[in-house]
Amino acid sequence: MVELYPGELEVEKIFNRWLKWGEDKNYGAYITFVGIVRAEDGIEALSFDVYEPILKKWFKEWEDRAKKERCVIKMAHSKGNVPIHTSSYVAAVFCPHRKKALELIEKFVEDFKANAPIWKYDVKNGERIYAKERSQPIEGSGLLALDKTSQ
Amino acid sequence: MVELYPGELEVEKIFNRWLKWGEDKNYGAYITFVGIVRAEDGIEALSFDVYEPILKKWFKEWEDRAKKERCVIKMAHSKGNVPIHTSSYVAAVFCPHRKKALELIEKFVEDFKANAPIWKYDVKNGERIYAKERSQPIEGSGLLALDKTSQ
Amino acid sequence: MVKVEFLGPIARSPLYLEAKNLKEVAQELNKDPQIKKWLSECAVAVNDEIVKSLDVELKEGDRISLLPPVCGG
Amino acid sequence: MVKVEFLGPIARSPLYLEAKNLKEVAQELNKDPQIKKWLSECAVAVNDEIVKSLDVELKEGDRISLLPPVCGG
Repeated sequence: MVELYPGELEVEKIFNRWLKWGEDKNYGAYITFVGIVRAEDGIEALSFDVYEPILKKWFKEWEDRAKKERCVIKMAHSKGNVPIHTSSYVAAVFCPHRKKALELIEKFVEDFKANAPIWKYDVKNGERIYAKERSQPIEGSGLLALDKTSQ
Repeated sequence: MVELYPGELEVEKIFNRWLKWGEDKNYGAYITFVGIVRAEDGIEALSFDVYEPILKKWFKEWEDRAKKERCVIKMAHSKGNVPIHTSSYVAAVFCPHRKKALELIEKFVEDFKANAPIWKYDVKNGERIYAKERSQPIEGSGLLALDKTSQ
Repeated sequence: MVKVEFLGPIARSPLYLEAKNLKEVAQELNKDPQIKKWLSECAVAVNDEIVKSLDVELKEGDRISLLPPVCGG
Repeated sequence: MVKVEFLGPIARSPLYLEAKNLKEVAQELNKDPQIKKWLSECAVAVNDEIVKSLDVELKEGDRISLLPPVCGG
């Protein structure tokens, strides 16, 4: 399940809850990735829009993929404003063994960046500015552009 | 610094302490790897011997390597017996950005497995049995074997 | 009638169009310069499924979503 | 006199030898079948530095450690 929260994440609580969840399930490796908002370019926060229906489908595919490897994937993400030096994203994998866990967390986080329907904005003086230059077109983008040569 | 503890690790405390340590240092990614003792082959625990002087030198090299990438590495490990379903190992990286963090945690954990001077034993009926078949010779092993062809 | 939704930073209210397939939607959207400039970078979903071909027949009430470049985390 | 230590699962007390270099230590250790069987899999440290060549001169009080296959985590 994708966990979505307004504002910054309570990383400790999420980490501990997931750790406890995995405790008796005989996983040998538990990896967490925490994304923290960096102070850059004078921003006071980042802000996020999330499109939940497609996010949930995208995540379900990853859950199924993980299950085939006898692994489990979890993620939590913020909606709205997240101040600098706080966290907007936690992803986790549980696997029987380390190699698969290391492989899975990397692939998952990279695909998350490329394809999860979440939009990022810099917040400066209370204004939200779309972080276009740091954003990636989702795989298959451009379908409706008929006049492709002029783009 | 390498943190060594007798028995199983208090993973939550370690995770939270490191999280707090990193809070104002403007890292964008914090990854932790937790190694949990699996119930396998009827063991009741694993047990570990650690040779600290060489472990510390090995870790210092990784600290220096991380520093060149503007990252920080941390690790905690158990000495002695660690019951099944509890944790014996936590490793962490802090990096400005995710890609370097994902790369570093994988390389670090793999090199840890291959070269950190720690020996693992299965504990069955209170007896310690060296986990030889799961162990790896450290890089450069065999130096003192003069009669190499017969090995 | 189908509904076209613009997600994330594309500051547009939904459009309602008569269209039998995605190609007709494309033709319609290309007429609006403010929308057109996003199209080369947008992924497309029909009823919340990302589609990768224009050969998609539409029926009454279908919902088309445009997803501009993403950056979660 | 140099000291040879056996780490981890090699259940042996330290040995004290007269040796001017690592080759002489190797020759000495190869004489003991119980030690010899570990040698092909052991890394070697001199004063807690892993060494990768037998061309290491030793001096009075040096400490040689044998590190059998490892498995942390």
